[in-house]
Amino acid sequence: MSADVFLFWFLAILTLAGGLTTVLVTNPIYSALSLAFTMIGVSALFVSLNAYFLAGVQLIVYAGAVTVLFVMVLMMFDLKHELITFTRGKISGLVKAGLVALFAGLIVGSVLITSDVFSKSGGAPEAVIGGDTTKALGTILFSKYIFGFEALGVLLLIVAIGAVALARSKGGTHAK
Amino acid sequence: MGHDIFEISINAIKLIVVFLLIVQAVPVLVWLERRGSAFIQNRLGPNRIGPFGLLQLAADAVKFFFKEEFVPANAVKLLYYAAPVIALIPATLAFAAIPLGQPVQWNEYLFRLQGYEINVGIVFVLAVSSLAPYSILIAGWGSGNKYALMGALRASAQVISYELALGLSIVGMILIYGTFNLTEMIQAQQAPLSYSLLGFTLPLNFLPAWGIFYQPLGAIIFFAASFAESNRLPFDLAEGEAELVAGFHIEYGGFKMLLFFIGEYGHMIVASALMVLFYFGGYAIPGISLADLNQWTADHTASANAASLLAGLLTFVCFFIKLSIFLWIFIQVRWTLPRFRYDQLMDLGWKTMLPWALFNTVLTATFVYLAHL
Amino acid sequence: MQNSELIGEIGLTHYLILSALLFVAGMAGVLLRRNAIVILMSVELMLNAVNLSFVAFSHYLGQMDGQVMVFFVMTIAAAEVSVGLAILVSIFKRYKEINVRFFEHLKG
Amino acid sequence: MSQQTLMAILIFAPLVGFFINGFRYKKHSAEVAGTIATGAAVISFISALLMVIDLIGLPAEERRISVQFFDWITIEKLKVVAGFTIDQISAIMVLVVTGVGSLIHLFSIGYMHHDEGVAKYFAYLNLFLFNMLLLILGDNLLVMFVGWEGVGLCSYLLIGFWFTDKQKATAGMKAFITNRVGDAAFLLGMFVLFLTFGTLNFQEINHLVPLTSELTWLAPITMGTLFLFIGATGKSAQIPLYVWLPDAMAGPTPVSALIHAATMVTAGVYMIVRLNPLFMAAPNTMMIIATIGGLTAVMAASIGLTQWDIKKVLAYSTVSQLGYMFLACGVGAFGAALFHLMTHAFFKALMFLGSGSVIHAMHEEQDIRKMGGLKKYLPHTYLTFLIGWLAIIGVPPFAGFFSKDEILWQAFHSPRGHWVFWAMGALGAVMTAFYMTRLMALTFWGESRFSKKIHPHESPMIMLIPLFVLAILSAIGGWIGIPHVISEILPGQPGNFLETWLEPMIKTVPGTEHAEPSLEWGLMGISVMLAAISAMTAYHFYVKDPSKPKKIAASLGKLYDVVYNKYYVDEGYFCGIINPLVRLSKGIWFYIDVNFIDKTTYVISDLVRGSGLFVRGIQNGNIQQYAMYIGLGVVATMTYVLMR
Repeated sequence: MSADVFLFWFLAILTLAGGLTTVLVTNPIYSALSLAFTMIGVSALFVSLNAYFLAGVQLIVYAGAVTVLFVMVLMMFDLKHELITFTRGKISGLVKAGLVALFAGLIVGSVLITSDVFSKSGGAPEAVIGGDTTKALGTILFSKYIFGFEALGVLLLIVAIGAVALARSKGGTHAK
Repeated sequence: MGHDIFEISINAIKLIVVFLLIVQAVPVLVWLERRGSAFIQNRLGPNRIGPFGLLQLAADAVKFFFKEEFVPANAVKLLYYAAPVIALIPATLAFAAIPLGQPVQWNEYLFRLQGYEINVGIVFVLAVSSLAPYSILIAGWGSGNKYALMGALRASAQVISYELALGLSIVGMILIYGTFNLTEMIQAQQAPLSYSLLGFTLPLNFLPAWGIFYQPLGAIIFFAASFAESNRLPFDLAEGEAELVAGFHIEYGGFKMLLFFIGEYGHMIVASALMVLFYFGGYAIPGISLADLNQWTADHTASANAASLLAGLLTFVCFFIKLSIFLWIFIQVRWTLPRFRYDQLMDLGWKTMLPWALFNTVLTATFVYLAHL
Repeated sequence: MQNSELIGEIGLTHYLILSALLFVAGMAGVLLRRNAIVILMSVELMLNAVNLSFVAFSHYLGQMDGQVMVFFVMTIAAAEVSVGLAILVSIFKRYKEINVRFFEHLKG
Repeated sequence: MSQQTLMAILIFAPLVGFFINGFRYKKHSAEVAGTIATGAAVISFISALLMVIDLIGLPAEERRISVQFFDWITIEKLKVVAGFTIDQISAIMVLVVTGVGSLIHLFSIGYMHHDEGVAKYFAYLNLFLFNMLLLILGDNLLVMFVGWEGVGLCSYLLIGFWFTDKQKATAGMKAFITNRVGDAAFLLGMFVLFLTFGTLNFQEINHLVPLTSELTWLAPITMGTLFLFIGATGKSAQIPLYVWLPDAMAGPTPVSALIHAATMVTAGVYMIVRLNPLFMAAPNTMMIIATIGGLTAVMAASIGLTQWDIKKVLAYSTVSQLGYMFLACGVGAFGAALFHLMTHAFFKALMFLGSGSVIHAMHEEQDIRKMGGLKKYLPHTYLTFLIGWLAIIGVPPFAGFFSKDEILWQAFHSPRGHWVFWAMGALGAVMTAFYMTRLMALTFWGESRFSKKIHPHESPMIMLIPLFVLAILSAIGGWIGIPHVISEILPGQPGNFLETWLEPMIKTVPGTEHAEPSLEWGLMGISVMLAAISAMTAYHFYVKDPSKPKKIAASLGKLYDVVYNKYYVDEGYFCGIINPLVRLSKGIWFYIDVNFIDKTTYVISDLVRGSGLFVRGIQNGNIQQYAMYIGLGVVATMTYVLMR
């Protein structure tokens, strides 16, 4: 077992555990903290896939900002243990759980069925994936995807304004 | 990364050494701060134990170790204990990525005087330090104390706010030097200073091409924001004794308190180190370029290995001298400036520093574009 | 596919399945949890899972487009969370309630 | 200044005045608002004068200044230009409207001085003037129609100016609704003309009119002109739509002078004169116009004999005089109609303003039974009123004599005319002389009958100046249209200026040229004599022997009641049209709308709601449920793709 393989299994198990804890734990703050943990795990997985820059951004954006926001909001609301964590409908709950299981089976099944397709075409150009991909990412982001990038900038501006407006309102649709 | 067992073990040792470095720097800094603040305030400070009161550190350590261990009744035990440990992580991880001296070439091995070399070092340092709010939040909430929670919320809001200005102020540097790599950034600062625009060049050979000369505004914003990032005065609203008693570590004592201390000073060290790195030429000795230095050491030592080792040592010392200057500035500021009000703090962050940082970025981009025309 | 290969040699399939499992965990959270904030978190989890598969594809197929997509997804996720949390904060300020079933009252 | 600019100033000056006064109507005092409004009207008048001077400078056949501002509507064949024209006809009209309008504005400053809504009042007046100018100057029917509707609106607003009084507000509504009937007909007429000629432009229509006359009733030109005439009866208060005008006296007196005597009510006459070649081509319509005009003249005058309200008398007099104008139109004497329109505008505006002065002096008392002997209290008003009286009863050489005589002569002499029309006109003239003298007698002469508490006082100078100006115009205004027979015996033989001026624009009925001077002299003498006898009788009745009228009224019995109650026309309208219409509407509302249409829609909406109720269960507001549906869809799709 080489180091890469060990790394993958180690990270995969940690990440998956973090994800499951997020969903299953009854205290939302633990949920948020384990979500942060999962984010860090995913970031590490990015590193194992040579996507260094994305790993950093993942940490900054998800772990450093998004999840911190969650934690802050939860702490501000001071929610502790929840009495009703999960949905209580017997039929709909069963349907939902079954749906999730079915979906998991379907995805895993489809991945496994098509895995040989990937392994056949797996002769990926090593030049691209070999070293650090930051420069390539920057080049493609500012050339091929420049329009999307600009659009996202506008979106962020709108969201910033909208979030401020929403948070300042005293509730109701006609804030003073 | 390591290719044989020797290099791997050296790397492992390096990590431990870096960790110990940051941990051991803290007592020294505490002593420095206490003595320094005393002199600033026209007092004497701790001077009874040992020469210049240096053994006070040991006494403090003993006191920390033997303090009573207690958990508040309302605390969430797991989080309460986890928080101080988590507090250590960001600072030490970030510090490990900072090159402390010129790499040493020992036969076929290249030993970098840093925990690990990462190609996107700047992103890594930012990313890791963005995890800092967690320990604060966990501590604040886990303590089960109103003041602690308020302090934690304040602190984390502050850290998130200033992260933006901090990150944006570095963008100018990245644009100018065209790299995320910290070592490359230091290399790029070796050349003599020259401003070029639209094909015209203004050479200022007597100065090194340090970031401070290209990015004065960015440097100021970065420096100010890093104060806020490390929750130091004048931005230590999280502690704000008058309002919140002691902020998020109100319920902590003894060794756990010490860990928080280490975290905070670690932040300070990282901030100073980044300041040195980005704007003051890193480990390079002022006035002597790295090439000259290597030439000089090669002339004065017998073997190439020894020359490399000597150069590494000299740059290391130089780096630490620069670092100490900035650490002293941190301490000096803490004991001279009063504290902001919270709304002033937020106003400063969002309405002053962020726009200026944005302006700096745009300006830099324009100039870089014009310079390359 | 041999069992030992499955453990000993990491390929695209592994990352995809990991991503699928993370996604399903997030989906379960969205479908089953009652706390609106946790639902938002689960959505983030799903987005992360998708990101992971994007990066894995990008790595194994040798194309950068996947990473660009991840970049975009992150931005949009950040936007979504800020707005979502802002809405939740204003609702909570008014009603002291974040149970998602409570929001049924908002239907037309 | 270019003609375009001048035209724009002419038309839009009152609009600007309207906006200035209208938007800050609570802020302006009477002086400020009045100055603004009067200034706007005077500016209009001056620019109109300048344009008319330009017009006179042109050769007779080309006297036409057209200004086109922009293309207003362009839909396939329908092409309407926002264009305005001054030619011989509209020149007279625009001078009358802006000139008399300016004087009345001036008068209003004094008259409305103490009213709270004075700025609003002036804003309305200016708006009216603007719309009237649109009506006069518009070079096609649609622009005219805009003005037509606009003056209707202003008339409504001004009649109901004191809208807190329910009766006055109702009078405004009555005017508006009655006009609406006419306006609908006007629209229909426009449609017919557009279908026939493919254009709405006056000049083009007048050019396209066939030279031969159409004699069938259903011919398009006859239909179109008939509809237009119905429109004119609405606006110009002819049988059967005259009922609104007497009630319209509820408005402020200057308004009655401006709108309901001098300008707006003559719009119908003006429209017919404008389209005279078209009307000439429809003899049937002409006959109807003449008949209606004659009947109106007689009937209104007969009602005027019995009224006690000073303004009501004048109102019926107006209706009667308008009848004269239509009579003139009907017999093809368009020039005479326009002539009488002008002189009538002078003396009737004068009399209305005079009555306004009287009412002002009598502290809002309008009943002539409670006046009398005002001669010594109001010398200036009396003098001007006297001139107006002389003018209206047709004493030479005052204005009314020439125009009325022209109409009577044409009614008798024109090939389209008939001695019956002359007789109607003469009867009307006799009655006019009688009731006008009666008015004079009861108001100014004889004993004073008002209570001792009232001390009548002469009006301020600002109100008297318009009176003097109008009095002068009433006295000499007729001299521009002196008939040939008189002109020949006068020194210098001034000739008929008006006829020459209008000649290029007015089609004359063939065969009018040959006239016998002796016949004309004779008819003239008869009508003047009749009027004089009638006036003297009235003087005898109401000054010398005040008990006589009551005896005569008593001896006439029922007949007097009928006339006194205005022939029960209003009541007839209520019984015959309004009440059945209301009852029918109620019936339709209850049986068709409520019981049929509504219930049908209820069934449909219930169906929709029922199915909505059924489907609504899916959309229960639980977002997790929604997410589940998405998940189900995804799973189904994936299953399908994988199993395929």
